Amino acid sequence: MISQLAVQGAQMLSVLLLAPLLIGFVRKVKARLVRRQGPSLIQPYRDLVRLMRKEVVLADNASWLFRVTPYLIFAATWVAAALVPTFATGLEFSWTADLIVIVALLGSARFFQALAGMDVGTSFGGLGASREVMIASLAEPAMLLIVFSLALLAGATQLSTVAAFMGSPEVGLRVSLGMSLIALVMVAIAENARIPVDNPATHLELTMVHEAMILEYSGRHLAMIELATFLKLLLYMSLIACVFLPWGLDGASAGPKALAIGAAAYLCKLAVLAILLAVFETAVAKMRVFRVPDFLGAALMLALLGTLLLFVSRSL
Amino acid sequence: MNSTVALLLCGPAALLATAVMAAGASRLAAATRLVYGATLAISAVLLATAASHLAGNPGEASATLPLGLPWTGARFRLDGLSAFFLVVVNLGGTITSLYGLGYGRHESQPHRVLPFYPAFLAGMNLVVLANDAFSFLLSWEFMSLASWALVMAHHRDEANRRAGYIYLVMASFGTMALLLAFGLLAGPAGTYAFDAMRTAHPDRFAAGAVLVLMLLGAGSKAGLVPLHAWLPLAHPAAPSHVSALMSGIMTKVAIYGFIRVVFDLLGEPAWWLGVAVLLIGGVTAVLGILHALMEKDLKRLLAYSTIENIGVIFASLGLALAFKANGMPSAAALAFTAALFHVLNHSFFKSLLFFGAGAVLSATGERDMEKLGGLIHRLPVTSFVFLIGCVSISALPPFNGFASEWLVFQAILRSPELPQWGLKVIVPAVGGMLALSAALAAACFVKAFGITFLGRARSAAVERAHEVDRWSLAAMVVLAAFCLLAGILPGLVIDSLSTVTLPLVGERMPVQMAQPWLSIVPIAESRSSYNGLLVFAFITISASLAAFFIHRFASHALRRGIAWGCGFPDAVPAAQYTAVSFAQPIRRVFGGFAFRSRETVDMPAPGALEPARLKVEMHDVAWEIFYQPITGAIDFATERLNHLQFLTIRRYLTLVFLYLVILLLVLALWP
Amino acid sequence: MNGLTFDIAHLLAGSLVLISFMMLYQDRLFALINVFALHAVVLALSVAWQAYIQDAHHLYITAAIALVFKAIVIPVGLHRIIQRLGIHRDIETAVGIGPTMLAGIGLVTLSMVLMLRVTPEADPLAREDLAFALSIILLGLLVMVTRRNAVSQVVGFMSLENGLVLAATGAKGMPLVVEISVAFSILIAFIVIGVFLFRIRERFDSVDIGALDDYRGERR
Amino acid sequence: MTGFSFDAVAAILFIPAGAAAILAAMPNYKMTALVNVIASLLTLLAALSLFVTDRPAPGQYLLVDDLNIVFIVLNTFVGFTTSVFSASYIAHELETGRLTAPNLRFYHAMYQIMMFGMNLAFVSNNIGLMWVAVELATLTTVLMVGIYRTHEALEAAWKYFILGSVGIALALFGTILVYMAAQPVVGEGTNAMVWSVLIEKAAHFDPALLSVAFIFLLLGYGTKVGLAPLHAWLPDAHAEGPTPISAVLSGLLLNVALYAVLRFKLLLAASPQAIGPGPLMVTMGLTSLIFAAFMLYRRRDIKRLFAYSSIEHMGIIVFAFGMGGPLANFAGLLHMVMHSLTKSAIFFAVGHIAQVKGTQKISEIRGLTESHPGLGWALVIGVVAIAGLPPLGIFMSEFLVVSSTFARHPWLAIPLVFGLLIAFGALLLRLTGLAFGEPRGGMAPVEASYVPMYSHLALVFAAGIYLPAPLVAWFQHVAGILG
Repeated sequence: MISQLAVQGAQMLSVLLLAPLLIGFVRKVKARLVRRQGPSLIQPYRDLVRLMRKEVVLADNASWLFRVTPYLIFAATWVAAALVPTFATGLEFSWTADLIVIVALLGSARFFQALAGMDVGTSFGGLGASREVMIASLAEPAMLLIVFSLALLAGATQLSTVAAFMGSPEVGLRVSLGMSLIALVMVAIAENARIPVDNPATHLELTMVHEAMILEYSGRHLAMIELATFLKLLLYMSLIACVFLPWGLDGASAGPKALAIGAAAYLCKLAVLAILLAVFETAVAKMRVFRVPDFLGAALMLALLGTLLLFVSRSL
Repeated sequence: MNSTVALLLCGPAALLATAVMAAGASRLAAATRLVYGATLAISAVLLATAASHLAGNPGEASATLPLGLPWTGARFRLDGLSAFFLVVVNLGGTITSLYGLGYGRHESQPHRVLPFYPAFLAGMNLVVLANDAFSFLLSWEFMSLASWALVMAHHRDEANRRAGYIYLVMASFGTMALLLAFGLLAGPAGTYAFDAMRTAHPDRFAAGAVLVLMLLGAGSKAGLVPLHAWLPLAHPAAPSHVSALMSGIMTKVAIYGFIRVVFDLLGEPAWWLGVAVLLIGGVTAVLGILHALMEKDLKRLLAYSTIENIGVIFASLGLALAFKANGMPSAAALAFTAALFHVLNHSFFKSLLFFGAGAVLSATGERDMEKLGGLIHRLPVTSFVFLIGCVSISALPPFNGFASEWLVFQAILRSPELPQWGLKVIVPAVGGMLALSAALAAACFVKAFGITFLGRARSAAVERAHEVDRWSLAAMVVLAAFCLLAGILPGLVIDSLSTVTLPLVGERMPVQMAQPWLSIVPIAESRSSYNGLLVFAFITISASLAAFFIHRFASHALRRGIAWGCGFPDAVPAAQYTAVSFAQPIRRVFGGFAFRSRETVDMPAPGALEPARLKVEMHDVAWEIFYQPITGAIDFATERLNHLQFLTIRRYLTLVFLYLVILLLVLALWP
Repeated sequence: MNGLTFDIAHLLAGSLVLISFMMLYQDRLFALINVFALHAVVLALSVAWQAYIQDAHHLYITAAIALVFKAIVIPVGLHRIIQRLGIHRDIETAVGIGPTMLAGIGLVTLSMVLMLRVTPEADPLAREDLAFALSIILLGLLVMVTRRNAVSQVVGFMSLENGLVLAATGAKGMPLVVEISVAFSILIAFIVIGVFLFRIRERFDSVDIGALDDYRGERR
Repeated sequence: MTGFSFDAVAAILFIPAGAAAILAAMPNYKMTALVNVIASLLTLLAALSLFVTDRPAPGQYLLVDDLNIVFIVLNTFVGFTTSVFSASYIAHELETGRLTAPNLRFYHAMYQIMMFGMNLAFVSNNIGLMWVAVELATLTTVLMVGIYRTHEALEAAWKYFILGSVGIALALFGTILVYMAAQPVVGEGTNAMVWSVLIEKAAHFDPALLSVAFIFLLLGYGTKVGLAPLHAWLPDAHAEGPTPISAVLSGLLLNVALYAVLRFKLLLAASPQAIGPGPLMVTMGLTSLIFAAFMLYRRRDIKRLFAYSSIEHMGIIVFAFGMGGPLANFAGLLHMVMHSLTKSAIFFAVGHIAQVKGTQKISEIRGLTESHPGLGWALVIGVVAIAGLPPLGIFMSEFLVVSSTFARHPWLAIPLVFGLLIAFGALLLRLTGLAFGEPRGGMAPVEASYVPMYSHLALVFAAGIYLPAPLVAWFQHVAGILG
């Protein structure tokens, strides 16, 4: 019991600490890929600390909602991230929320972010919010359909069970799984506002989505939101990792050795995924905002196809 | 005659008495307070009775009055289902009356609202209690009639008159469909008592016909696409608290009618009946919420979102039917419980949202979101509870909307065990539709709240606005509390629903309140589980932790300044995103097939001074496909036949003569 | 009954049908009225004959009524009206004579077919009479339908009544009630028609219903 | 001891006849109106006494049985309320000078003669006598329709008269044919016309003759029932006559003709080889229903609108009786009673409306619930009732007709429901215009009393909620008679 709580706590802290590092790593790799030195790995930590120290400049029109939102976003994302098995499955609190809940938690984070974007009443906030909800309205169903197909396969929406099942030998190579993987990756890219859907580095009004929503934020609020976005990326990577690369995962009740192995495996997976992401982002160009629906529509179709295939194949 | 039923029947009687009294005294100053006070008390009593029956013994009690259809009598019956819906109805009634105590004072035409409001409540109560076809239809149509009168309350407005007209015509269309359905169930002998119908099982064809007729009848009242056309017109036309009743409660009464006939009277369904309900439900959900997204009138937006929720409920009812038909009672129980749970939740947050809209309306006199904005500064409490309503209806944890939708998804995940291929293919597709509609709902209510309450004021009306009276606030706060409670303690609701599901689908969901930490586990913990309470706790704890740490260890300095906006000079409020522009990206994506929408931009030549114009053309497809042809046909027929009014006497004689000759010929050729 | 009486009754009834046909192809008002007078006379004869062979003396009254009112009073009255209204040289058939005659023939056959389905047990005389009466009624209606002019419609209507009288008298031992009611209805009919003609005379410049037709219920 | 024995039937007949004679002689119109009311009231009481006094045995001319008591009581009741309404209405007409005192004498005398005719038609046991009575009633109404002497009124009366007298002729021929059919079996003389005798022996009548007879009777009396396509006189007669007469026409005269049709339907039903009356009546009923439903849409005159709705409802009733069977017949009877009460109430309301607004044009009447709440809401209730919405009486009958029909012959229920919906749409459309919106037209208050109107509506409402057991039993018995 105690040990499990400890593991749970360790997990919560570790995701919190790892998230900036992951971002730093991605940025570093991207910089190297274009032959630049790039900022140091721990630059994101520095940024966060700096932002926290700064005072907050609040627009005259900003309401209480605007000031509460950053903490809500952070909390929702953190809770979600804490429930995804990273280096061990079967965490103490994993049963409080299954995959659907995790998706929904991210959804509520987005909900409030969009509202905050509209609160100050500048045109950019609205622009960002409306684009964000458009993207979400396609990404969320796709994500849910992916959840469906996983759940149908593993017979559960409980992440630990799913992970355990995917680790077990009985799951062979399946077309539908491939489809779900591709769809999941596409959704992850969209959700984390990465190229080609959005560009986290841009401040060009016409193209930005996520940045437009948080345009009015500054100081500690901005820090919270940034941290939340870092966590989100980590969350999706660990999700892909624990579902599609479930090796080295073990129950939280297992001994410290197993856990150590799990942690090591986890770090490797993260590194691999981060490198892949960086390579992908440097390889492709950002697409026009109204190409995004097609991109996500494809994801949606893939996910649906995967689910249908499963339904049909299970009956054979 | 059972005492509980007797008590429950006294309620509507008292309500009707109130209505009569109100008709007499409606012009008195104190009338408003008297009437709403009376309805509040009566509904509260009814609520208590029904709730205790639901919580206590799940037994059935019935009573027969020597009224209505002579040789059948007016039969009434109280069982789990009707008790549950009585709770829904009277909870709505109680809180709406509470709201009305304050809101009713702003009413310009009290004598056109007060008499019909209690009658409307009485009608809904009686529908739920009725136990024979005649009293059912009588109460059903009485309910429509009362609500029609309420829609016509502000009759000087042409739009309202049109709304009322379309509403009542559709309502009587629905009644006719129900009438035919009951005709089939009753058989030539005319056994109109539900007890008799229960025992007599119609053949497959008749069962199919009944289901279709019920979809037409109950569906037209509940607002299934394409029978929804009246709903977004009529619901907003009524005074806001009545809109809340119509949207939040009356649609549920329609669902009750559907359940009563299809699950209770019809006996064992065929699986393809479920398919029809599923598909219609899914389509309704998606189209309803898309329409809502395009709306810029706050109350119409809410009305359309009602259509979406009705779609969700029907989809999960269809799922329950399919499971029931395939002898999977546990799965059926899951789907059925999900549907009922959503019924309850929707009655909470939709009433809450309409109350909020009413508050905005009475504070600013505006329903058009394009003229609102920044109300969060003027109406702090209203905006807070409205926000809770938005979060709940957007199915976000830890609020109640999510809990029920989560159950629906869990039910969908049971579908691979279904034997039929049709269902195998359709169910996940419908699941996708529901997921889509859920996401769109979130978008829709970001828009609803963001445009109305956030940003800067778009009209002078907003500056003058100030917080509404305490009665209204109390009603809204109570509902918000319910939304949260039902969200974090779903197990409580699910367990109390077991007495409803057991007799209808022959199984109940496992007991939830026994679960550790009050989490809900529909099938097995290894499979799926959700704990609203803990999620709520985690979020609050971690949020406050973060806030605490930062304010403790980092800066908490704060400076007010003008908005940054990428360095643009402070623009006029008109430069903000409007409701229409907010919906534009989604319209680009879905409008093509949902509304056959087309955008035309005429850009003046460079240097020309006239403004560029963006014209958006959208079609209400359902209206154009189903309604316009009918009206056109009627128009044509009347035009043609009308000539018969203008014949000469000789021609009329010719008609008589020809008719005589024809009849004689028939006779001559008679074998 | 012996053949002769039967034949005479038959002859009279048949000639009534014939005269109805004559009415069909009259297109002058005066001629039409004269033919109707003839119709009435023959009717009177046949009724009288019926009275004789059934020795039902009350039928003589009916015969007298027919003779006096229909053969004399009404034709004269109609002549008056026509002269006063100055519509005596109207050509006023709505449908061509030819088609009308064809229709008439069709109607007579129809009534024959109908009545011959009646079981032969029924009194043959009654059967034949009924067949003729039915055809006279239908022909009367046909006149009303094919004429535009109020007067000729009245005439058509009365020839229809003649058919009724024929039927009634043909029915053996039909109580007096009926004859009286027939006469009474004709009387009422005539009075009211007269009243109306006069009113109409005051209102419009002719009895021609065409003038009435400018108003048809609701003005468009 | 041989004391005075009260003969209700005689009273029903002689009170109106006597009153007519008196009224014809009375100069003062106020008195005449009063006498008219009193006479009608006495007739009503006499009719009610039929329940308590023992019925006379069916004679050669008169008959009282369960079937016609329904009609008699309804007839005298509506006759009474209408006379009350007419008193105030006529007074107003006199003020506005549309009618003169001599007109009124004539009017009231005619009113009583008409009541006499209708009562006679109901109690007559002799098909010849019934025919005479129906025609008497018809001709009196013809004269009353023409009473305003206006262009339109004379038009309507003329049309009514011509079509009516053709109907008369057809009905008479039908009657003769029935006699011819009966004569070989029953023997010559009056007996062959006594209904109660005929119905016993009908099985042996010549079916072919009976069939032809029924066709003529159906058309002859059907003209007065106002079944399409024989209806042409009805809308104009309703629209142009004095409103009390419109009320009586819709509420009563149509029932008289319907009653005649029913009697002969029974006769025909008793003879197996003859054509079934059911299909004919069902067809005519549906035709009238759907035709009238469509005609409702383009009406501009408020009285003509409700006249067409009478055609529609007669269609429903004839349909119900054509369907036959206990449920449908019960529904038919109930519907007939409810329609008489509701429609006359509506015409009372329309009369007041036309007088305060000074027009019958629908387009010129708006927002009645605002300008004249009492009147406006009465109209709303009336139209809601006539459109077949609960909790009013017609809903019950429509409920029974539709559901039982659908259970027995689904394909007949579809057109029925179709017609009902079309009619509903039209009525509600007009109602929305009349009762709601910005008030338009005269604002003067109504000085006449609403009592007749609201008493009818109250009855209709009560019947919609609760039918007393004896009434039900009795209706069921009658429905049984109707087979």
